Amino acid sequence: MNILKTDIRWFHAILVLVILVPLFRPMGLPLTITKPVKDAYDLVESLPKGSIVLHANDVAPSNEAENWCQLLAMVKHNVAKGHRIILVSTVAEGPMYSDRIRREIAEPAGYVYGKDIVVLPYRAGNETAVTALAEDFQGTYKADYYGTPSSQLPLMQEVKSMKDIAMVGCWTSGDLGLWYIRQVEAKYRTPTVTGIVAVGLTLYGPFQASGQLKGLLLGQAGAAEYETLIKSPGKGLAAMDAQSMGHLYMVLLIVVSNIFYFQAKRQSAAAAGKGAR
Amino acid sequence: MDIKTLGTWVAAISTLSVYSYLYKENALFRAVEYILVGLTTAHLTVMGYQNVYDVAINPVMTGTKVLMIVPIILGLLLYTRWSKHYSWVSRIPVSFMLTVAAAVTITGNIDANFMRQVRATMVPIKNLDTLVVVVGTITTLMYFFFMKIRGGSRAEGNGGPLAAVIAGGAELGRWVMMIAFGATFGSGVMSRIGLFIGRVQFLFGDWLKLIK
Amino acid sequence: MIRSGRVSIFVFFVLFAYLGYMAMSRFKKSQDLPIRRLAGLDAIDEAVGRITEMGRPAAFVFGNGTLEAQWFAAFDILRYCSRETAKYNAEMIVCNPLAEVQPVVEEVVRGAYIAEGKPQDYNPDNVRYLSDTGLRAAVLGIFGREKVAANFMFGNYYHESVIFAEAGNAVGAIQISGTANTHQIPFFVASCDYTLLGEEIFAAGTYLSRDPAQVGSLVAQEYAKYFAVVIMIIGTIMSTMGSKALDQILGR
Amino acid sequence: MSKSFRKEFPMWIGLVSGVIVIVDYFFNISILSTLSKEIVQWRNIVAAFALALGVGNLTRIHSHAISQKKEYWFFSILLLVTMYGYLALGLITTSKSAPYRFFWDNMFQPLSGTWYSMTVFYMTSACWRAFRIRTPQAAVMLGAAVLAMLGQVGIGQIMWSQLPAIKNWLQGPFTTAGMRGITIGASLGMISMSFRVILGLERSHLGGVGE
Repeated sequence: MNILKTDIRWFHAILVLVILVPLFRPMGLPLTITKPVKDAYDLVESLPKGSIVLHANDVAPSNEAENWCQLLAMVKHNVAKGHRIILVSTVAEGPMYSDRIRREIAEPAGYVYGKDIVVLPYRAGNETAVTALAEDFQGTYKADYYGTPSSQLPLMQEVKSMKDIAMVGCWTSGDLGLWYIRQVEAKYRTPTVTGIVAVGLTLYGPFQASGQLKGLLLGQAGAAEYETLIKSPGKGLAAMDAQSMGHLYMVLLIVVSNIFYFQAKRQSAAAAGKGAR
Repeated sequence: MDIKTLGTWVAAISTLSVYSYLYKENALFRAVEYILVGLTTAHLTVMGYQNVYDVAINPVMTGTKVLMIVPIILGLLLYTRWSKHYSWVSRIPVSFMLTVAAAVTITGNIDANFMRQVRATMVPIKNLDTLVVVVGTITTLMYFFFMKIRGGSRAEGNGGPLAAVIAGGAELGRWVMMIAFGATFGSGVMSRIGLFIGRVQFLFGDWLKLIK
Repeated sequence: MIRSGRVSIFVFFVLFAYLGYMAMSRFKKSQDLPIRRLAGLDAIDEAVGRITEMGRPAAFVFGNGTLEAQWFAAFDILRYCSRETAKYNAEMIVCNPLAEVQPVVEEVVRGAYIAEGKPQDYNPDNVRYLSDTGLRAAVLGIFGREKVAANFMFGNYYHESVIFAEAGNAVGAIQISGTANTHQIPFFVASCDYTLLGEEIFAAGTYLSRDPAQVGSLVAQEYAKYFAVVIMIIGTIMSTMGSKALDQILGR
Repeated sequence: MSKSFRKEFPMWIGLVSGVIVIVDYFFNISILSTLSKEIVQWRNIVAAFALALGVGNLTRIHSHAISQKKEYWFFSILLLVTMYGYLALGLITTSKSAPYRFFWDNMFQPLSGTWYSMTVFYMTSACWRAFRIRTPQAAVMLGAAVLAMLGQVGIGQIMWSQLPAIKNWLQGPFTTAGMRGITIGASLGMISMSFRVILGLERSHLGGVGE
């Protein structure tokens, strides 16, 4: 039997088990809080009650598993500290997630729509959309996501420029954070934090190192660390043991397949040697 | 059954149909595949229409920005594609879309991905890390020298000292890239497992209520 | 007048264009192609040979990202693949996630059939618009049902790279890929038979077409890379010695 | 109209708009700046019109499939019904209505999320199949992948406390260097490719027949 030709579906089935078991029976593996996450936490912690926080919410189904729990963790922290929240998006799906934040977190905590939280509609144009809102916030959003004119929303009236924003959070799998660094942080010095998917480290690491980003949440691990800091365990923390086991499984697959590969190669080399004699 | 429960069931069945492909391509999967293509196309079109309405049609109708008639006309010209005689007219908007995308690519790349990257590499060499960055970047770039000077030196041994340096650099660059690829592959695993955990949490939490 | 911070880029851009123009006119005279062969391109011919032999179709799948230069490079490669498949009467299914380039994709494939003198063989049903999210599902479905024997993946790739590459492998397709998105290259390198890395996808079009304008700009790119290497070496030496002068000049 | 006009005119429209955007990038001329902003926005609007071409393409392919009773023609009916049904729903009730949201929340969103999550299975098969030590370079890639994977999760920290540091080192300087080298090269390819498109030297999209 050649194990290298095993039906790949067996490995898929094992993977499901490897992920499922720790979700049912958490093992409590250690979690180190990384500095960029602590920095983000400290920033939110330092803002006074009533500060206006702008969340650029580019959560979509593709990055939901990673960015959504990050954003939730930080919004919970904002709500606990009494910060007022404005949500904007440059992806079409974003406002639908922002709407969930209003319904599921803000309003149950006693937030009043229009006064403490505002959900703004999606704006196309990527970086140009960010430039536009940075240059003329009220002009860019004449109405909110639900069609209410901004003039009727007290919170919108307070934001004259990006200087009125105490902090920007960018939640994305792509370049969104870079646009805010270039268009908002660089021009108005608004403290900016970013939550990105795990593969995004290469993209954002340099900006975190240079101080242009005040904090960085990386993948589910970033969310889990933040949840630990705010002492509100959520989906991010629940996932960490499963992450460990999944990683271990993949490493084992690589190692084991190579052991069998070399064994097979030695055998065929030996067989060829015999044939030559 | 209330609407929320119905929704969860629809979502759960859709999720499982997709995973069924991992076992075998089957009728349930096929149904979901075709539905998804239809649904996405419709969704994009609805969103596109609303965007066009807000940004162009409405301002033209109310007279606040009559200039927006230009993209509307260009957009409508696209549909001449469906006519036999006038289909060449659709090349006007197509050419417009492509060249503007090209121009935006240039402005987006020339500074951020070329000049700034070059400048970011000019760091003082203080430790091993900075040495790796500088040497690694330069040698990786050497891997992308396409002119024959490089091939000449290695294959035929007739390239002279410059070609030998470039060939050596390119070889080193390949090693650096391989480390980068491995590390990136590794960090990708976390995202991918994360996505799957998200679905598992939905199936066993929101749907079956077996995990909290 | 000139925006601050963009003086040096402007000078670079003008020089870049000028060098490209010079190289283009030189190539028009000499017809001597100065670039090395890329391994992945021979594989395209090999793959088309294989699908013809096996009587199974090929698939050409674009990446899911927005319209930018990688798409144009993919169009060039698509044109070559279409001409090859047209030449050998093979079938190729083109999977496109982006509506705004659908007319272009159709023109490229149709043009390839006309160029091969077989306009009657062009089947518009094989050039399929599948929408961005729909693409993933539909490509897996097409792989599974049509049992594609070759799979070409080029362009602005994201997440989907590893799905398509491994699913293509599962149905036994020979796979050739290329993208400049650094976060996806590793998955292609691991899973595909041949991968064009980064700039190679742009060079591929040049090699395939031997078009003077393309050769010219490739030569200009080559000079720009020499420039970058030299600048980086000098700049690093200067900054190690404590001078930021070069960095400041380039930042003008 | 003459054949060359049909070819040249679209090219000139493209050339002029492309040049405006580029000149505006380098020079601060207020009229160009306004125009360039408009052009970029116009492009997005034109692109939105193109979505209907996608609808047209799908309609043609699937009505063929249905009328010719091709294999799987039944699924083509499903596709067309879904597409036109959802389109009508969205255009009549807008995307904010409850019925529209129901399908978006419970079909589009989970389906799309599930698609992304499929990657993990294909990663598994890539790990099993693709990472073979055939060459020394493949060994290096494999080693980096394994260290990076173990270094980013709790279990790796238990196995060896230095793993996170090694992971950071691999994902730091090495990844920066390798990816930056590729980015610099690729950006040049992108610039010259785009430049050719603007100048009309790259024109397969303008009805070029591969001449």
